[in-house]
Amino acid sequence: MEKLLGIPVLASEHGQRVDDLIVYVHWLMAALFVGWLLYFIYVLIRFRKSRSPKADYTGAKSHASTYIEGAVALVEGVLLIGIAVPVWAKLADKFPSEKEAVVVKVSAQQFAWNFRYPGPDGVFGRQDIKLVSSENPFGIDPEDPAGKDDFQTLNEMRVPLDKPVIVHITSKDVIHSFKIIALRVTQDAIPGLMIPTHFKVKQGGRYQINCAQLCGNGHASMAGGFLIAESQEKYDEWIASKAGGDSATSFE
Amino acid sequence: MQPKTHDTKHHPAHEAHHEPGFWSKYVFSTDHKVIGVQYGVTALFFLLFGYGLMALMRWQIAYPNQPIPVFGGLLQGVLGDAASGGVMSADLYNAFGAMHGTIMVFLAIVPLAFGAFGNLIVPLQIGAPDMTFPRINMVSYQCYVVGGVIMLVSFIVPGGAAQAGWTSYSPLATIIPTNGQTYWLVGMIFLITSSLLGAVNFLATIIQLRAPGMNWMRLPFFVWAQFVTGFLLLLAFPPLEAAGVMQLMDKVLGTSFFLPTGLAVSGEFANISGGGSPLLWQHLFWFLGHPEVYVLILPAMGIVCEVIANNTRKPIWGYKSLVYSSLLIGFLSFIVWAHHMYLTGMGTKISTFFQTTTMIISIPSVIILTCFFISLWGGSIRFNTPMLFALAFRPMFGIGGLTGLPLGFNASDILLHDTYYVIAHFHYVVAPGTIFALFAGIYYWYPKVTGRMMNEALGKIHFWFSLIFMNLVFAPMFVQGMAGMLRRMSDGGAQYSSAVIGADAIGGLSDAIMKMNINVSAAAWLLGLAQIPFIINFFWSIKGGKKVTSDNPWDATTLEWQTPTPPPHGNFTKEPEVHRGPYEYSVPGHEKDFTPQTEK
Amino acid sequence: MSEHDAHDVQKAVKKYLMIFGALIVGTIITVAVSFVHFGSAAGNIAVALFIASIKAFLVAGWFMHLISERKMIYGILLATVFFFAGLMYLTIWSMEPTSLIHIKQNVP
Amino acid sequence: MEIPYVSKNRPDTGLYNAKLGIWLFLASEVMLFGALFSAYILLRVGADSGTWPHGLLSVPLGTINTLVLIGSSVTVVLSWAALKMNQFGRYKFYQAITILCALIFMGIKTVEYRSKFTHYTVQLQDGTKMDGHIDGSPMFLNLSKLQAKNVEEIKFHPDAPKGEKNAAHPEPQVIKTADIKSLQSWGPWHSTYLAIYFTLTGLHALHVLGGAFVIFMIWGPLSGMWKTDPTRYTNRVEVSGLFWHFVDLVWIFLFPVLYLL
Ligand code: HEA
Ligand code: HEA
Ligand code: CUA
Ligand SMILES: [Cu+2]
Repeated sequence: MEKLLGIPVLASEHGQRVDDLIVYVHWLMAALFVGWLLYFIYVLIRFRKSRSPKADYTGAKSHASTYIEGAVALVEGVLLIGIAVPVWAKLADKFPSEKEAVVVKVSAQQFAWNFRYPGPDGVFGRQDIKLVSSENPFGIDPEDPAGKDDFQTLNEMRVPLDKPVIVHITSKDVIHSFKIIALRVTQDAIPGLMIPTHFKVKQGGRYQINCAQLCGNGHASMAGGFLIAESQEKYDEWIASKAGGDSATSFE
Repeated sequence: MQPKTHDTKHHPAHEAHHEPGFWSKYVFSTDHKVIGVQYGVTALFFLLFGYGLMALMRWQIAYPNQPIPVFGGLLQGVLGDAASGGVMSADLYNAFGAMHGTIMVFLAIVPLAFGAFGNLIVPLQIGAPDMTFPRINMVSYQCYVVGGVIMLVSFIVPGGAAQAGWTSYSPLATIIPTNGQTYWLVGMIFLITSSLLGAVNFLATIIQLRAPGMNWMRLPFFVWAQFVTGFLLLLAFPPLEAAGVMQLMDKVLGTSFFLPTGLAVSGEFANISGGGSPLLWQHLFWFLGHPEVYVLILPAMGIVCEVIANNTRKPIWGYKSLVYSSLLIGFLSFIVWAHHMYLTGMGTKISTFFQTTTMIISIPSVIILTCFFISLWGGSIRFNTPMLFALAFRPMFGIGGLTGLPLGFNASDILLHDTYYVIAHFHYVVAPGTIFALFAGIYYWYPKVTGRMMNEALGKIHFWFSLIFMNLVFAPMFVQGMAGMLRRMSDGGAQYSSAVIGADAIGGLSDAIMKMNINVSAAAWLLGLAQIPFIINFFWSIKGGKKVTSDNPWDATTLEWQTPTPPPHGNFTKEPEVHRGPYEYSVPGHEKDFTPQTEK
Repeated sequence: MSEHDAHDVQKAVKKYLMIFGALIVGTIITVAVSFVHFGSAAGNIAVALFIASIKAFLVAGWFMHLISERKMIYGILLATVFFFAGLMYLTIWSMEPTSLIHIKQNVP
Repeated sequence: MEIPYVSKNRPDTGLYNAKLGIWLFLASEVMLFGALFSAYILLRVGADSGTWPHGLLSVPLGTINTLVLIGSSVTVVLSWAALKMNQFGRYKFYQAITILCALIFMGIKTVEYRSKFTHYTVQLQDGTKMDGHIDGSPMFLNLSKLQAKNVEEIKFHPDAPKGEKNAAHPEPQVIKTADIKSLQSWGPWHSTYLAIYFTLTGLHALHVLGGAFVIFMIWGPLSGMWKTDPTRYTNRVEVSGLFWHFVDLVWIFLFPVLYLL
């Protein structure tokens, strides 16, 4: 079924459950569709006017349909309780601790992605929404010493493999949506709100970041963003190289 | 009941009316039948217009940034820079996309399904002389026209029409520098007013004007469907009206209902007070938006039900379940809306609530479809054009409805949200679903309105080509969507293709997926061509169609066939009295295979 | 109540005047109470809305004759109340900070 | 056939057409105002703590308006009762009071609106912010209008500091246009509170105007129907009355929510 549906490559941990759900639901849909379709064709042939000149007032007497309806409801219930709710609960509630995870802040803008890393000290400097401006998409407070080693990148996000990643997503202008297809991650970036989500990448590579929400005339070309998943060593090197100079506001 | 054509001339009571002049007969008429026809013709025009927008967009999707042949020059002439060189700019694409959605939903399908069919058929089917409030009925149509004209005018204002999608999400809708958005909002307020007036009228008509003996369980299912639809419109539209007023104030008066603190957009928005909430708009929009989709489908189901009963020559199986299911759909449709917002950052409790209600609401739809299927069993099926469309409705709605399920689970929606999978899902329900049902209705009731049949041969050509091309248009979109192709891409996703981002990048769209764009577009244009037999048939049959030899050419049971053809002012020559249910076909012991509701 | 004769109406008029009095008293209480502090903002809101609801009930019940209306209208209003409650409650619930995974941005 | 139940009740529903129609319409109105109330609650709950303003509106004026509307509601129902008892003169009298009440209500509303439109917040280039009035009480002034009219300076009367009773009004100041960073009257753009206040009360005021207009038409120009079809005329009065009560009902909620809380 997976092949048949053409589900794209998967590279995140939680994504497996998402794909499972998609596959199971499609089984249910296929069963219903094929079943009814066969019935449909049969009936159309069997009860066409030339073969069945006189209609039967009562029609079908069987109650099979009630069982089918019951079964559909049951399967839906099972998928709901069995997969959908737990997956969501994990994504929405069970955040890994910030200490063990890589934490990145994301601010979308027309039409690019800004990323902010806490730098070697692992602590973000203060942000205030009132300071958000065209040049300062995160509203960073330049006074805060904790922010001295923070750095920003444009359209380039890097994370280490097999380590939990927490992203805090916001936007400085309109609503965008942070979508990485291979990681089964989608989260709207909404101005005024800072929304966290988390994932773990299982496979190295360069992943396309899509903007999935209409955000203006550049929406289709907001395709410059990539997430690069690499080994911990390479990642550390990158962090070091970034945090080295006075890069608090350095843009790639 | 005499099966012969009534001759209106023989009823002097109706001759006593003054012969109204042209204006009051065709333009400012308060007769529900004239208003119904007005609605119908206007809505068909908008349907064609909405298709035209999409046909042009499909060029841009298939061949991004290449000049549009033939129409490109025209576009440039009318719209100027937005189409310079005959190439559709991203702004124009967004404008066309937003307006395609708006026009199809609010100006084509709803007016056709509710305004036109409801007006024409409901009073006849319940045995009423007219709508309860004929004058309000007229005003409702006029509001619709005004709203439509405002929408059309918005294309040529500086900056072009609304560009933030039919969903008009703030802050984008507020920030985009075009007055088109303001026109859109004002237009919507007129359209909403029109629908509200219409809904009050329909509900009052169905409640108050049922003929003697026409109790609730003898109503044709079509009337039930319109009844529930009326309630949805009545109670779901006002919140959007409120939201529209608020967005209009954001746009014109500089308020911040939907604009949060800390927006960094150039110019005038620097000074706004802030403190608003973008999500509030989404809640209010989808509070309407979801009931609205059932407004699109319920009348269609009603039409399908009438046509099936008539052409299987047997009662509908499970009439009561149909009625209760549609009522249940009506109720539940108000508490599922946030399934359009799963990815806005919802907690577990809320999203569990909404996906549970979403799953529950799929059950009555399953029941309705099941009833339609089982109704075929034991029938004597006539394959005329209306029946073909009504039959095709089922698997098409089936596909659309079933693909609603993976969207309804929040976890699978993570992958599918905002992809072409969603586009394919809802087009299967509204295009081959609702539009086919509406075609069925047009072919079915045409003789009642004009006194002539539509041509069967042309009808069948229309049907088969429509069926084939509809599927060629929308089925590939499931594949594209599953592969991650996003909607609202003004270049058909070219920037995300592997060809552009490099084959090493994971998540690009493969060549095969990109090529589908071209096939889909070709199918979409051919789908347009397939409507030509219909358009010819529609106009030619008014004068050239085969004359009906009886008031009841389909041998149907419901009341609309017990009136003269076409029905005179006041509809019935004498008050009908109802003695039985709506679908008494092939009643055992009766000589004819249909027993009209008026028969004892 | 629509089919009543003059005598019924005469009686009704007295009732209307009594309700008028009640409404005035209600208004005065609302204003007076707003100067009292009920512990929390929520307390004050609850009290004010409670009084408003009573007043609304009086107006709807007697001035609009709902008390003696037939059940058709109850049906319509019940449906409306249901959807109204759905709209209010669900939107508010889904945008409450505790139901969301997001936080307002100015909380760092 | 003619349309039945125009003035008679349909036996099984117990309603005539227009009465059912108005109730359906009111149901949709409930949803309209309901959506705005939801918006109000959300904006208020969502506001940063301490930023939601209190006491911007005049409670005495609001109270008077509440009483005026309640009064009109009573005269509406009394006028209908009078018609039921065949006392046309009484009906005329009561309904005249209703219309008068509507006018008083709108008059007071105008005064309230005006006081907001002539109230300003000015922010200077150095960051100081002041609320107050401008000499001559102009409405809807803002910085670009000042600049367009080449006004060099304005005379500003700052408000008395809030919360202190009997505090003296600060001295009026002369402010140079060049020193002003922003100047805003207290219209809907000023804050989300004022935005929702103007939306709710503005929409309500439109309902008052519409209702009063209909009542007036039935009372005056269309009153000939009392002679030709008294039942239908009485029904019209009842239906317009139902609408009027609804308008009153909305205000019963608006008043505490906007003025007192
Ligand atoms: C008429 C219109 C219509 C109808 C009826 C439906 C019906 C349903 N819709 Fe759909 N939907 C839309 C129109 C419609 N939708 C639109 C317009 C959008 C997008 C808006 C936008 O974003 O622009 C949308 C989007 C949409 C989403 C949001 C997706 C996203 O943005 O990520 C979701 C999620 O839950 C959803 C779910 C459902 C469900 C569960 C149903 C259920 O009610 C379906 C129930 C039906 C069935 C389960 C079928 C039963 C059939 C059988 C049992 C037999 C089948 C077999 C044969 C026929 C052979 N829809
Ligand atoms: C009821 C709603 C409805 C209907 C019927 C349709 C019908 C069609 N839609 Fe539409 N569509 C939407 C509602 C609808 N759409 C919405 C809401 C969106 C989302 C917008 C957004 O993103 O904001 C959308 C978006 C949308 C997209 C995605 C655009 C994007 O995301 O960038 C595409 C792409 O192919 C598309 C294609 C089509 C096609 C090919 C049809 C065809 O099925 C059209 C078939 C119609 C005809 C062929 C015309 C028939 C004409 C007649 C019969 C006239 C006869 C006249 C006389 C007799 C006078 N639509
Ligand atoms: Cu950013 Cu779409
Ligand atoms: Cu929906």
